[in-house]
Amino acid sequence: MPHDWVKSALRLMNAMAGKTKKVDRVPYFALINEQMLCRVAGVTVKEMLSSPEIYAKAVIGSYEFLEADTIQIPTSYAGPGEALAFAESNDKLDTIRWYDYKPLSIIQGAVCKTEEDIDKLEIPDHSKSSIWKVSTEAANIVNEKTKFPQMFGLGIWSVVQELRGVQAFKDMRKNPELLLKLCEKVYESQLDVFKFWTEKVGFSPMIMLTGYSFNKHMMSFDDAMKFEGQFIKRLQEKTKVPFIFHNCGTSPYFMEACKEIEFAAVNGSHPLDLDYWIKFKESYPNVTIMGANIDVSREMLTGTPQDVEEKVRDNIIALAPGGRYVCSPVCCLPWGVPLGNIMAIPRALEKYGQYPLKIQ
Amino acid sequence: MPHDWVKSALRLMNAMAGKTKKVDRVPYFALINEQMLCRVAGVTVKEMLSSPEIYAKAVIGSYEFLEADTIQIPTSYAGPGEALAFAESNDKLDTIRWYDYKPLSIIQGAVCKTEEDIDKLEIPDHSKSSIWKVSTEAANIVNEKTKFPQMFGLGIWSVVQELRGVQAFKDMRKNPELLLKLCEKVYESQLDVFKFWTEKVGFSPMIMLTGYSFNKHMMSFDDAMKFEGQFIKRLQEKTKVPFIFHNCGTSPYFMEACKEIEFAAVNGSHPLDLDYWIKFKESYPNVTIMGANIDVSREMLTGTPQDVEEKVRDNIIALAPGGRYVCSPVCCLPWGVPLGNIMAIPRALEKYGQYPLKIQ
Amino acid sequence: MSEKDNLTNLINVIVDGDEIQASSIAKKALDSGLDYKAILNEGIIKACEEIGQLYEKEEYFLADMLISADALKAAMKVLKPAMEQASEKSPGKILIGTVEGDVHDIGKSLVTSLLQGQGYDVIDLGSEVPPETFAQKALEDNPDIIGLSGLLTVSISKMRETIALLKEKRIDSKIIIGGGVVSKAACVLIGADDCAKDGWEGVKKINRIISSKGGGVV
Amino acid sequence: MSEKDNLTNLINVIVDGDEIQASSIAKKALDSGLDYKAILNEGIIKACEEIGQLYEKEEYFLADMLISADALKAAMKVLKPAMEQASEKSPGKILIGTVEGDVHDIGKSLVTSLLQGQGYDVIDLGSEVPPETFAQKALEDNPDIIGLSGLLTVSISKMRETIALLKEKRIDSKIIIGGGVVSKAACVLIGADDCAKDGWEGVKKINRIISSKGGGVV
Repeated sequence: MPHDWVKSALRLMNAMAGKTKKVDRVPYFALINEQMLCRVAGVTVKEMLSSPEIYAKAVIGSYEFLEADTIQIPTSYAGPGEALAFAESNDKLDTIRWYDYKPLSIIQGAVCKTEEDIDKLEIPDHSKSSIWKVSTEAANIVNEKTKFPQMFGLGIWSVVQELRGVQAFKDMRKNPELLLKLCEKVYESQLDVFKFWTEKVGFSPMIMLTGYSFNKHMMSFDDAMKFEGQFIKRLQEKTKVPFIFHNCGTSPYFMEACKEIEFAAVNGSHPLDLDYWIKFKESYPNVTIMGANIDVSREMLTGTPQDVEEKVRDNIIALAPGGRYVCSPVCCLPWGVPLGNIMAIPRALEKYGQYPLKIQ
Repeated sequence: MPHDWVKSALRLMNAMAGKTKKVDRVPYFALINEQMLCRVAGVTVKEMLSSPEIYAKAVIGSYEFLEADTIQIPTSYAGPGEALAFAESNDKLDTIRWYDYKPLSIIQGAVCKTEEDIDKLEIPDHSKSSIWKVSTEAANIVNEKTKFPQMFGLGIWSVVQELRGVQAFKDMRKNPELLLKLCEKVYESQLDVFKFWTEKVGFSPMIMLTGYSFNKHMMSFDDAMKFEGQFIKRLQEKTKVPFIFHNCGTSPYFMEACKEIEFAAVNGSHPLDLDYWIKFKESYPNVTIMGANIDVSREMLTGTPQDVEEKVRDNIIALAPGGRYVCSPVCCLPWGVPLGNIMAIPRALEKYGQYPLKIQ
Repeated sequence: MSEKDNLTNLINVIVDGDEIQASSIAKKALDSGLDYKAILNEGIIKACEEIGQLYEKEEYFLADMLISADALKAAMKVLKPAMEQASEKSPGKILIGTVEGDVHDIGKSLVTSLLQGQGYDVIDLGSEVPPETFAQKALEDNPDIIGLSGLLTVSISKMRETIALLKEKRIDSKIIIGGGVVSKAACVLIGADDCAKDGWEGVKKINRIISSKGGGVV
Repeated sequence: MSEKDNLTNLINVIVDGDEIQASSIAKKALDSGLDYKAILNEGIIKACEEIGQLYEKEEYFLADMLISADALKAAMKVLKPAMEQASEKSPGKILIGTVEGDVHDIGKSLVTSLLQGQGYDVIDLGSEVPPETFAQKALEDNPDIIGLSGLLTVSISKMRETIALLKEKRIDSKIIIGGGVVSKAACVLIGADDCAKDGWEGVKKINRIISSKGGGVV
């Protein structure tokens, strides 16, 4: 049976709007990165990124195989891909690492080692960036074949950390102005790549924002607001689309961030138990929870399909009433997680996630 | 629903005996190698081979996920693993190549470069071979957990070619006695590893014999008989179990071989079309056909799930009447083949493969 | 200034992350005839404890700890010659690195700095370290503890592979894995002795393991 | 012996795979004043064609072809100095190798020997050749044809990756993939110009491509 992407899009939209009467079951948001595409489509990362057609085919095949209700290409996110674009446009190709079956990445801190590197850092010309070329072309193919609107992703701290590495944290205390200068350049570049994406692929109905600094293990909430939050607000003013706030750190500032910045949804969970999310739902009834506590490095990694099924059921009982809950394992589905456990998620959604909910 | 391995074993056994009244549907024989285990279980080859528990878990999880009716560990075959054991016991560890997500192998021809290498070649002590230790222990765990009898695999030419490389073919004309000496040593080692396996894991109900020399692109049929066939006959006398004859070459000598050697089944197909197999079934009605013409490097690699489904249906129509047909893609399921196409096989078997057959 | 004042000062400047002052006050303390052991135990180690307490009270964050760790290292550098003269052994030898296929090293940097700042002998293999390198270095240096760091979820696989190789080579150093991705369940699964979700937890656990082995921070 | 007898003899010993005789008869023919072009076209190339015919009639198999190819190469070696003196160009330049992650090289060995035996300039990169090496060598040597060989089904992936890189670098050599695993469908999928299921088919197709380019066996 071919996958009905229009149905998936409506399921997601209505669930996020809390219109459970119009939703047949809890939607499934899968954050699939290059590794999972490699596993399902059987291609190498280089193969995928060598051709928009191969890339798009791998993406469509994988999302349909995994029975997800969302589809996006992993590099439609200005995180590591942006760091690569910076490396490309600043003649630091030697900082890039390729792997057969893992996302490519750059050596942390190698692009902006010195103060001078930051001063001289060029904003990438995204129309010349090889990674953005293949990403936008692949997204266009996915768009055309599925009619599922292609979502774009932004993030400030993710890129800052890739470019400046551990030094970024020291700058925070020793030279905050320098660090803010880097943040500002990353912000500019994010706006530019968003513009480029919009021109090439079309309007992104939502933006997935990876607020990686919003995590207690990274920094204080005040610092997160200073070095990322203020830029998020500016991004929102410029892009004017709803933001999904993503963080898969171990102690994310979800509640705190939602007080300061308006988000349509939060996506994250790593170590947070259901009580946190129940409280979150009470505090922010209009913010959709995507993910809750199905943890890729715990039950999905070490448990059985039955364990995963139970976890999905518990999440549904706690969070699905009234809608505004989207099931999603957190974070990306990595090597080590057996496919049997991954496929247990759509199975469990069919079993327990039908609206009106039978289990509560 | 947990996989019923006893049901699978009976399905296979009865189909191979032609007792279709006792078979619910065409059985599915999947030849899964390390790559596929990596994809489904999400582990690296080194990880798997570092622990019998991890290995067995990956094997069981993968075969159950793929809904196969057979289960065996890929290194329960004295092919490349035997070449490794030779490399180990002859202090040629530097000829071994490890890959993250591919079977490990040795550089062809590097172990027996010279005539002296052949003279001095030591038969491995299989109780000391690391690959055979982990393989037998993992097979034992699989045996215990599934109760599915663990099948062993043998082959002469496969090992000869790994050890001697391209030179083996030149020996055939220039120094056949030397080549036969090597074949004899490989034969001895095959018997020894079979004995070791039987002691550790138990009786193998059938043997998968990879007669790689029985392929027109490799050599003449007479040469195949001389350098592999005569040893196969001797292996049969010693092991006294039914043999499945495996060959995934482009022009295999299936008909010719079955005239000379008794096989319970043939497993192969690469480029052969259905007419060849229909004729084979007429000529050898008691020899089970495993595989026919579902080709991993054609429709499975480049087609859609629908293409695969049609191929399975065509195979069933042509070969399943009267039983003695086991569905199997040929050969190992590699990278490049999307999981969606692989999973189309069990789907199609449920749809078209029910006995009594509805499509004919 | 009294001995005690000197050490209180040392603690303060380390906690404040003032490298230059930390070095100069430690030097002054040594010159004033204070025993290096007193400076170490009553100054440096106390400072490290205080940094940790501030982190746990959420008054200090990664940025602050990294800077304090630099000051810690600066003070320790001053003590090193005196310690070596007295043939003082380091409290323990730690081999640390980010596993193959992972380039992230912020957590590892913190752990390395804090351990070095406490006088540990730390061999930092950097990032993208293959299993074979861990095994080879472990055989050469016989560390008390091997720390495997990784941020990416893919790294769990590589940690498991690395640990399997270490065990195959009969390396009996304690193995501790660290990074946002690790969980107790993953730790058990891959055969590590312990795990730490962040750098400070890693440092605490390493101190604990070394103490229980009879060594430990002097 | 007549000129014709000499050449017939040469063909016979090459087909029989007698390296020593092939070398000595070729030398005798040259010494007797026969033009190298005649020896090449009426002897060596004819012998190669006969080997191929025998293979196609299933009288010859891989073993026989490998040995004949060695004799072919031995005769060619004798002609080389004369050809170089006459500034005779090789019919074509071929870059060949087994792709990364694949150690199999029997098919590739046959192709290399048969091509060298026909006077081609063959750069054999060996087995386990990474995409980057193919690209780099192709840029350096500007071959007419690049041959990617592989036995394992996994190699399709690596062939596709290699071809993508060659195209990215705007290398316009014809690309031919070879090995038991390749099919016309796979060939189209990965963007190769042609494919060959065995060594002899590879040699034939290479000859055909070179002829159509106006070069070809002299």
